Amino acid sequence: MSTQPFRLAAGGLIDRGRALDFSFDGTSYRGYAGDTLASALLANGVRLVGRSFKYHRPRGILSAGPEEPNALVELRSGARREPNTRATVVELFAGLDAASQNRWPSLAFDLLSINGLVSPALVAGFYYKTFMWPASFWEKLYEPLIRRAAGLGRAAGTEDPDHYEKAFAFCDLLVIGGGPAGLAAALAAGRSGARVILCDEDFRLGGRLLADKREIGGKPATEWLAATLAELESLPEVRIMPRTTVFGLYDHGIYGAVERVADHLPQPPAHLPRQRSWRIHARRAILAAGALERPIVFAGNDRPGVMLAGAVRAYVNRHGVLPGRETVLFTAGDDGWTTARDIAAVGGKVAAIIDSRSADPARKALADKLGARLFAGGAVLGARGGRQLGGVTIRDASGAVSELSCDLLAVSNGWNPTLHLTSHQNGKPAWDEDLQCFVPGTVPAGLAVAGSAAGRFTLAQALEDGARLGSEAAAEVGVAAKPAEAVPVTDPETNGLSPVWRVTGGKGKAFVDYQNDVTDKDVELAAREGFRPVEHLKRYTTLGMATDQGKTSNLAGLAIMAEQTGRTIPQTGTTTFRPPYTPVAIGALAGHHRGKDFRPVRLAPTHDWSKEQGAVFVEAGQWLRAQYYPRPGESDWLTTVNREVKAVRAGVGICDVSTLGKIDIQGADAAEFLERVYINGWKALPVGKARYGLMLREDGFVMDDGTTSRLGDSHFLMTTTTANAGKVMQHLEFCHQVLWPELDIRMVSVSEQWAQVAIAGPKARETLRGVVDPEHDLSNEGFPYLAARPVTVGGGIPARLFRISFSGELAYELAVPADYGDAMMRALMQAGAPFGITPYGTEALGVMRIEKGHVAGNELNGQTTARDLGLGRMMSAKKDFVGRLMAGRQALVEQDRPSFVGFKPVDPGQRLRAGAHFIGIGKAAVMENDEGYMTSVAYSPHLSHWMGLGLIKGGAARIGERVRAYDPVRNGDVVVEICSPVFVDPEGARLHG
Amino acid sequence: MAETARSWAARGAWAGIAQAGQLGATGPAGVTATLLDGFGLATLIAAPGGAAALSQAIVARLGIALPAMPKIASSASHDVIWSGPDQWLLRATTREGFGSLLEALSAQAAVSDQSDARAALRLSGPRVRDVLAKGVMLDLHPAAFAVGDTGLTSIAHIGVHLWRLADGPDGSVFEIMVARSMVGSFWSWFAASAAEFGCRVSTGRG
Amino acid sequence: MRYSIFSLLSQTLQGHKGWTPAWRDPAPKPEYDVIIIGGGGHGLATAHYLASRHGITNVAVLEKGYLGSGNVGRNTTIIRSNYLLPGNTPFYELSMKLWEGLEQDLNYNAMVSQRGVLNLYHSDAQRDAFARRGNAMRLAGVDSELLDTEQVRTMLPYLDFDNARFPIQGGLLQRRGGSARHDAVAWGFARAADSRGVDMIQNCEVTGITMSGGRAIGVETSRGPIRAKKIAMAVAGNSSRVAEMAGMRLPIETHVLQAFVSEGLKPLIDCVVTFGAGHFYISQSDKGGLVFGGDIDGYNSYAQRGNLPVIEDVMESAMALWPGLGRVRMLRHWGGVMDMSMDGSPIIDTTPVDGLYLNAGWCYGGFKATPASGFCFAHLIATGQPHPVATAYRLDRFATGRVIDEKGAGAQPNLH
Amino acid sequence: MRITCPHCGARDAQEFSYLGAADLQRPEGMAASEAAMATYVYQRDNPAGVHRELWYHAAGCHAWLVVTRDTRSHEITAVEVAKVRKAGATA
Repeated sequence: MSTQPFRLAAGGLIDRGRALDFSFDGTSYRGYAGDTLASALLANGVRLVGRSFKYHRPRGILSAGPEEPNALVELRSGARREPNTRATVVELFAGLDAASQNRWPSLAFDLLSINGLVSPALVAGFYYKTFMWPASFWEKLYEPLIRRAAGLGRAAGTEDPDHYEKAFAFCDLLVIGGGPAGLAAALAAGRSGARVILCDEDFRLGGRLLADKREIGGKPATEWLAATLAELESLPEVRIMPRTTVFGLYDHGIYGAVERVADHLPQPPAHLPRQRSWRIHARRAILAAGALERPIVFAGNDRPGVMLAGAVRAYVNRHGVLPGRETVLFTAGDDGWTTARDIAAVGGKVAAIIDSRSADPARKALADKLGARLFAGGAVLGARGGRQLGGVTIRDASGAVSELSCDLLAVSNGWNPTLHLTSHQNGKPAWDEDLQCFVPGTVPAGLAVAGSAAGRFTLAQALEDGARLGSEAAAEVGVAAKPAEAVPVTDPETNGLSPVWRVTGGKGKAFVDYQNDVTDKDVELAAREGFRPVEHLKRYTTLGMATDQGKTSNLAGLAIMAEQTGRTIPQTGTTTFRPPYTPVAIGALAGHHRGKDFRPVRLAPTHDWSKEQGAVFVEAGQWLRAQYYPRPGESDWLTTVNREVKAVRAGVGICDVSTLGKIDIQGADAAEFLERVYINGWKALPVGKARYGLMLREDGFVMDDGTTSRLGDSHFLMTTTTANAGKVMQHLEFCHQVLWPELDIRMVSVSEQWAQVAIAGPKARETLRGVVDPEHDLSNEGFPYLAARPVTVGGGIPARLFRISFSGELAYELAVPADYGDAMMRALMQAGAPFGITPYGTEALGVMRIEKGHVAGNELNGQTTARDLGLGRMMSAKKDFVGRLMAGRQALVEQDRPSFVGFKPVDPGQRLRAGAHFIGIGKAAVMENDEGYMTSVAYSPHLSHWMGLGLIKGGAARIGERVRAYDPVRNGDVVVEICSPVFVDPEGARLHG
Repeated sequence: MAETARSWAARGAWAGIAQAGQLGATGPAGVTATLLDGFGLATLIAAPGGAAALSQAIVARLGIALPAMPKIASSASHDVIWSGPDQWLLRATTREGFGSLLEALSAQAAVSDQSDARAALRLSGPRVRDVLAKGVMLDLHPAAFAVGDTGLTSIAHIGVHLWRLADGPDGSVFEIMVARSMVGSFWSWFAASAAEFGCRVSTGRG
Repeated sequence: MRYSIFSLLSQTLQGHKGWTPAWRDPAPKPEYDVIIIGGGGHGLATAHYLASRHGITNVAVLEKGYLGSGNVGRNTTIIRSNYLLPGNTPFYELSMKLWEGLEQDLNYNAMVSQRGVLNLYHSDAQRDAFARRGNAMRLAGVDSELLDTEQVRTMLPYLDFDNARFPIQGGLLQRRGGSARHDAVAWGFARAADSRGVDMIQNCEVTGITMSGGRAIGVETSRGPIRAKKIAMAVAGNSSRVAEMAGMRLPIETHVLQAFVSEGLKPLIDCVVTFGAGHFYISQSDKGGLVFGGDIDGYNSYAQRGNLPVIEDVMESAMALWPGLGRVRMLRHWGGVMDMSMDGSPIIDTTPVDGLYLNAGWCYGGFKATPASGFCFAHLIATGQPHPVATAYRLDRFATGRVIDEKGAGAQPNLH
Repeated sequence: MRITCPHCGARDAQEFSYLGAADLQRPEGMAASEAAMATYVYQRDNPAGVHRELWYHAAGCHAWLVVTRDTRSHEITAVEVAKVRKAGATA
């Protein structure tokens, strides 16, 4: 265990009483509670943390926040491995295990760093210009090599063992960022009673107050921070959410946020998710996300040890780590000097200060006081060193070049407002010439921007903005706002800045985008080749496209392009940002919905009974339906299905049909309504009878079919297919509410109320007789085909009985209230036992409907017309109905449209498959000879061969003709004979039995 | 609907899905869930222009008026719950006499029995809103969703109908109704969401 | 200048100082033979093929923003020709063949990568529907293979086979499908067209279509009026807006489609996979980012951005397909606006307005069509006749009923 | 997006399903022409700007709504109940 050589003896917001052991690349280290992985690595003197994307250059830690482009690691291991994790935002925990990435075999010795040697050729867009010859080499050789080299970390790939949640929140005011501006805003609004949510991505609230030594009201700012947090926590309508990143702004005041519930723990405790994604509905929001510091482009600016000055300050003041023995400061403004002052305050050595601005006596005096050499008007030309910064080459105001040795170079070039969320709704930031940065331009309705995020960089401005905007937001949402109290900032603030976008004249690569290895030369090349619009620049060079989304690079890239093309920065373009603000785990946004919980499953009231019977279930849209009921000794599903079919045709079987959509349609105009939505007639249907109905979409193609029964003069019960139940309901509501609101129609789905079972087979009536109460006449005369009437069962339980048949057998459907579904199945099994009653599933159901030539989902595929399906004659010519006119269009009535017939193999031993296409015998298997396709097939135990339904040009006129059923994707090519689609009992004798 | 003794055993929507006991975290339960069963439920839809007459009929029979807004109105034995324009759910705590009530009302409304169509759950406890926030896309803050408010919405891709009843001994009380066929998936969401706070599950009559 | 390994090495020795602009930046001339409205993939491809195949070079491409700023720069880069209907399959297969020779044709590496496109199926009915499509592809001379569960497992062992709500039963694979580098496609066509004299005019927004006697004779633009003998629209996403300038309504709605990319990762997935039980597809780019997407948001929008419900739906499907993606982070998401036609298929046709040609209705499938769209549109503009593989893409097909509805969803764009 | 259902209040757009342009008039009756019906079924204004469109509150009260929304900004300026609108019009 190392001794944390760079840890200061005292100070910092860390808990030195809680040491945390962790490992990086297999070496063990120790840090403290309150550390980030980055601060703990720096405390231990670890400088080299990663390798860059393209050139595999050694990289260290640049920042102390979410903008980090360099220090990306693989965190955790095994199934919990998280690639590309920014060490600067990882909260240290005991046992943390991290590894460097994008290097082989090791971080210190990375073979792909030879890319650096050929790097002169690997300029922006080089791959567009080469790898074209010979053509076959691209995919065989070049691309695999590129792919292997590209990418950063390694994803686990295997199932994520943690779980995730979603949550929804509502508030008057969402405050994004818990720094001084955000805290002041939350306090102002919270005190007035508004419902406030305050989110901060950090695990500790305070923002820059944690990193800077400031005074508020004559006392250390940390005291104000503590008091403010305590008050906020006491307010019942204020919710403070640390470790929560607001990542995106969506329409109408909806914000996406992700809460890292357990990422600071080795693994989530029982009953807690790893992360939770929030959809926050905010009437108002204040963006107080602060600002991100800007690096300077100069040769070697990526050496480990080159660090943002504000980050150095954060490590010193917040984490008690001084990440260098000998510091050089390169600054373009006053802010950098604060870093020098803070280093000196903890006893660190500031060897030199290079201030790009011209000489100034006050600065000279301050440098003297700090014991630092001052190079006013100077610049850092280059940084040297490999895995660790060794020194810098500087140019003074006179142009003289000299060398300084140092192990830490703090760079200060001003800050960019963290305005990302303001551009998520297509808002464009505006250039502020005075501040030399982009500030929020068009800001979405309901959002205000406070403090540094608005380009108001001083602490006084942050506190003032927060208090004012917090009060205003409270007033806007109608809460009696209390006037915000003025909180004086009592230490002096200066904000002078004259930014330096790049320093030319150094040796070696000068990086604009660290993570994607985009250099200033790449930007120049883009300019030379005409990729001058900012989007071309980004896309051609990949500037800003890495995991940091260009947080530290976009502006410098724009500035260099501006310089190259003789334009100003705003003329060159703006920096806009797409959501998310920082990358978001896919699992968090999926929440609970994965595996079996991906989508809800619907179970019939008879499900448990079917399970008890040994059913195999199949996904049928949202439902799980019994597919077949295997019995011991049955070798395959076909054996089982054959048995079930035979049992039905020989005796009786039962099959759950509860899943069909059932819509109660009442009202004086119910019959008229059905006339308009179905192609066939309904007004003449007597009460107590059912009828098959077919409905079209308005474009003339078939939408759905089903049996609808008239329960009363103005009361119908419509059934829909299982798959289309929801769609049909919506369609009917459209027809009623939008097209014909004048009709008295009252509709509601009753699908869930009824358990419904088909009882089919010659013994169906006898079976039913044992279940339906005796006073109901079930004789053929008393309850004829298509009768549909209420009955009672089980001694007075209200039920509905329909004499309808999908199987072609004597058959009924019996519906009982769902609570009795289970009992119904048991009662039927008992009543049918003497006849060998057999439960059957959707497979046997399918076999029997194919044997009878009934159309189902495979035929009702949205591409077929009523005529195609042989149902054209159902279309009434006497009334208007949905789809009537469009069904009459030229192309829908052409004679050679494929239409519905049956098919049987000429060699009865051959198997048919749905999806095969029909080709004339002796014709070439080409598209021009395609005559149609097989829609459904099944093995008929009745016929002892396979049979098929399908659509073929010429249809019924070709019965008796032979064609090929061509199925090359399954190596099938079977000669079939076109036949009637009704394979069993074409006269319908069994139906009426 | 059942009014006389039957030879068939009824099996409620929760059967095989959930049972009494403790879910998730141990210790004092943050949420209390009661699985409701045995209630009568029906959809009533008024004829065009007939809502007032229907409401009068309900007042006459049950002493409660049909809410014109998304609200629930309750008597000791019945609730009427807004479920769409000119549409309500009528709930009775017991199915005794429910069939004849529906028959009587069918002159004023399109009546569809839904007694077996829904599973219902009553929720209370100090963390009840935190659990619901994991699925409900409505603002359930006491000021935004008052006692007697109801909403049709969805949870975890499952359509639900929920409302807030008068506060009980452990604070706010909500009831949720969900389609019977989806109650298994609903319970999977609920159990996962309530586990953080611990949930005591019991059974009761609606 | 010709691009090759030799030019690259030679420029490397000169510090890359000798590269010249990929295209000129000309001012618009007062008149052209052909004006193409829209400097996206299809417009640029049309320009290239007009110049290279038909010798028509007095052409201007008018782009309101920067070249490639439309959907060619916003899509998920997938190329495939796995279509069902005879109106579509040969067209997309022509496109695939053009992709296969694109780099040599353009002297630009668009990084066409035939890694395979695999559509997963999750039920018997879906299998049979895929078989129908796979067989139709074979009949049209397109490669297709129907895989079973075990074959899919061998290819993609980390998918959720064992705990899935909708278990994977197999897939339809087109090995020749894959992806291409989207921006490079636009740039390659632009550079090739420019080299033959086509004027690519950026920041030039068309604000009106000048009519004379029922004929379109020119356009008004933000850079002044320009006359032309023929005016060709290739502005998918905005087709209705431009058509309105000529007094036309189209069978099109504009919808937003979102797309996503993850952080860069080491190679993880070697083909394009589509989930058959939800709206989701995924592949991995040469740079290592997982590129994925799902369904359209489902409402008319020109806003080029979408909302959380679809984002969450995509992530749920991602996790349902591949639970190992849980800790992979989504880096960026964005939206593009598309012409959603009433049958889900495109339009390449003349219009009731003489001299005005229409290329529109690409739904979310425009990228893969880019070469063939340009090829066939150029053919139509140059010859006045539809190209043989694009004869079905008529504007009057909605009136005649000759719709090309791959999904059978009917006249509702947000269901296609 | 949030849509304020006149019945149910402000809800996530996720609760609704979308159909498209709201002001198309279906040619009714036996006298309607095929051409007029084809126009109704297929042709759209598709404006970039204010759009009146139909949304169905599928997860809520099952009402069809006419929402006035700007297709460039997604801003919603009005929501009406379709049934009431039509009933109020001169039929």
